[in-house]
Amino acid sequence: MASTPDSHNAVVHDGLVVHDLSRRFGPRWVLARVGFDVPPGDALLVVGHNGCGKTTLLRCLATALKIHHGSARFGGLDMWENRAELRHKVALLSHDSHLYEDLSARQNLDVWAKMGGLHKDLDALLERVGLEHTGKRPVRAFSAGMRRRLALARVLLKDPSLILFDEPFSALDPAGRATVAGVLQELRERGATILLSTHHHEIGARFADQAMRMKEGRIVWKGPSHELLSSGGHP
Amino acid sequence: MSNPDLMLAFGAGGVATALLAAISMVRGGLKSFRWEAYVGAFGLGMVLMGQYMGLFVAPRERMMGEVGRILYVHVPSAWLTMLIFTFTCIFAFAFLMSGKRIFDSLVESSIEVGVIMAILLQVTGSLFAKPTWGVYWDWDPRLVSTAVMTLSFVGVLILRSVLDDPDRRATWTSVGAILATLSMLITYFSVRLWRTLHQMQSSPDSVSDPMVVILRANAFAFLFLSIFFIAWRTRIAVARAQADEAPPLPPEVPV
Amino acid sequence: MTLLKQSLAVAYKDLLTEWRQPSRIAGVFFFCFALLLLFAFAMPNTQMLSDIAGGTLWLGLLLASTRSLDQSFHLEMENGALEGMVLWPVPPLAMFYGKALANALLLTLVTLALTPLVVVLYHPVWNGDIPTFLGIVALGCLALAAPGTLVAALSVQARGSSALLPLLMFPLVVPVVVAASKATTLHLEGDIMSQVDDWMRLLVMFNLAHWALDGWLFTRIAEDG
Amino acid sequence: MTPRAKQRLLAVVALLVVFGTLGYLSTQSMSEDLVYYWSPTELVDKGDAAIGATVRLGGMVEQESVDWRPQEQHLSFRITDGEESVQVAGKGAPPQMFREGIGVVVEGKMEGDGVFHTTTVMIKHSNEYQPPEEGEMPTEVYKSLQTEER
Repeated sequence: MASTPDSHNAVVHDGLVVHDLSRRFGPRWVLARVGFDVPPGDALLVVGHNGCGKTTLLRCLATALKIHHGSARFGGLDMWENRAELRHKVALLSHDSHLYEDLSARQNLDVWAKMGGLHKDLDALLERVGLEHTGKRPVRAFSAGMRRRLALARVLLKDPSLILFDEPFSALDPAGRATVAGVLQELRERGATILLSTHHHEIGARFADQAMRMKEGRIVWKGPSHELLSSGGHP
Repeated sequence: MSNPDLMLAFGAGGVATALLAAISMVRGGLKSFRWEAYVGAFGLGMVLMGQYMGLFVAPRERMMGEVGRILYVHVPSAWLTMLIFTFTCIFAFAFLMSGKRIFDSLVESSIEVGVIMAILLQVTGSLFAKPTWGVYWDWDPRLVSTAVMTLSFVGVLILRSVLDDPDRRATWTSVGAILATLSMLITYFSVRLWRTLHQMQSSPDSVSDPMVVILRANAFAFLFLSIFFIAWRTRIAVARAQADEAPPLPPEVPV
Repeated sequence: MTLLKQSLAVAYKDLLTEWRQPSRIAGVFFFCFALLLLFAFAMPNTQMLSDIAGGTLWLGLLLASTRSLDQSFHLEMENGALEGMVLWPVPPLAMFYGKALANALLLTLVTLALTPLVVVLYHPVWNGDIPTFLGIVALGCLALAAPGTLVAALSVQARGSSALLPLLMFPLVVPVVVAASKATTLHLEGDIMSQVDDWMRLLVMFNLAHWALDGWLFTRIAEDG
Repeated sequence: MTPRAKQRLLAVVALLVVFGTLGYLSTQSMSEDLVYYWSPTELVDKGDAAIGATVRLGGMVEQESVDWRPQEQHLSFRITDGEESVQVAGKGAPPQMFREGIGVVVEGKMEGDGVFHTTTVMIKHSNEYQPPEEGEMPTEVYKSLQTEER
């Protein structure tokens, strides 16, 4: 797992292989030479303070941002070159909920399913995230936790094989956290590759065996996640 | 300088030189050779001579009197505006198809020079129109489409100025430039339909008319000056783009 | 075929959003209504009102369209849904054609709602027939929607967007305003020289050029990472 | 198809449609067929049916019929095709080349008072002039003005 800069060519698997990935905004490199890999079906926990580049990393891997240097491959495909194809397989759950405020929970799922040409049992999905009783209420009237759950349901529409979770546990009550944790567990069992960035080390470490810590756009530590726990998040 | 054939050969030679130089600029060569300075000096000389001839040598126009001399600024600026914006559109397409940064710089500089030309065109046009037509403005297709064109390209410049990200700025400027060109063309046809017959007849006249020669001299002078300004402005744009470019990546550190 | 389906899905989404929050489109309607009232004060006499009825309808609609186009993209920006669509992935062409179609439909709706008001307020001569009138309205609204959607997509993502949209859009749609007003006025007065056909042909051509080119241009804006 | 090839194809298709449209528009707005106008005879034949509708009327400006009052910005003249003639009234200055005996096309409405009220006076090249060249240049316009004065 802990690949040295020289050994990246040796990593051959169909999971996520990131090598020397860098991204700048204007003249500032917010990600510099990030390299790691996640075998298919594995999960990786990313921790770090706000502004350390976690979100940018996830957005690069979600093909929302162009990679300025280095590469990221998933399933053997270059993420930026083959973005049209990979976007079907990759899902990002971010601060932006990607929801329409005027539509109800079910309508949101419905329009996203239609736009993607996806067929899913929407009621079952709503039930899975505990939103089956919201009826016709528009998302505008939802609490932050309800929005997060609906955003999660939206991501589940797609059956992604790589999921990027950006702070999925923030702004949630314990019940909400349990729902998200349950979905995470389910996705892992289904064989999805997961990248999870969170401040909640304890919950995150339950799903991911491996972890890495970022600081100022770089990886400063990589190792098994239990080391992260035993050191109180600061190995 | 009174022989039109000589003028033409002169002009064609200048255009060919400028084109060759522009191609070499796009290909990244001749970095240190400031060829546009020579084109500019040449243009400056020609414009001084051309305007002198227009103001003092050319016969006084009978109907419009001395006012008619504005023609030697107005007509060349009209030709050059069209030529420059045509090239803007070509550069914009080239950028969208190739993604090469040099084309973005060319789009930027040619829009700026084109807008200046268009403003010159309209100011001289109004000054020309007042004594001849009796009004500063008329709803003629040429006037309306020129105004619309100027507005569209000014809009593109403003759009460009509010964008921070260089990649986005480049793409959007090109998109705007193509839209502006299209709008200018369709506007011309629609206003023509609106005022179909508003044009005046021409009569076959001798080409050796001294006015034609002076007009041509001025047109080439404007052309060379425009090439100079665009090339110069492009150099500035390229230098700015390089300054915006990424600093070197920080070195690797072992984890 | 999937492109068509996805475009329709995007259009459906936009129309559903408007349906769920009808106050927005009503706002556009009343904005236009207020403009029609104000235009009347600028006219020296009432005879003139009936002469310019067709023109004011389109001018009011043009001004109102900047509001509805702006809104249609603000909804996408609220929770980053525009990026969500790109990553979903909804092809940029489907995004453009879907949104443009929805915008055209909404504009047509506003125009049809305004027409009776124009008739009541401006007393235009009405010698035209309804199908031709509807044809002019549909062509004009489609022609406003295509470049309008593209320009709204540009302006909403830039700083100072509220001023940018009209600045970029108005020069683009000068031919639409000329052709649609001319066609409407001539048709209402009774087009005994059949000049309306030429204006409608111009609208068709404008639509063809913009619906073809703007889709491609939109893919270029949506593709920058 | 690779995304790049798809992009290129899309651009080519879009450009073809645009060029086709512009080409068509240019031939359309240049062609003479499109310039519909009625002669005074045709307008008079229509009688009351023509009243209130915007039409284009073409013909020669009748000799000694022009009355231009600059203070009131009022222009009136008669248009004739040799058989019938129609009284025309307009506001604003006539075009520079306007004179008696020249071909004009006016756009406007026949009112109930039997006067054609125009908003637009356009000079039409009559037969004694050659038609303009395609892509007529301002220079030539200038020259023609000059020749006329001689």
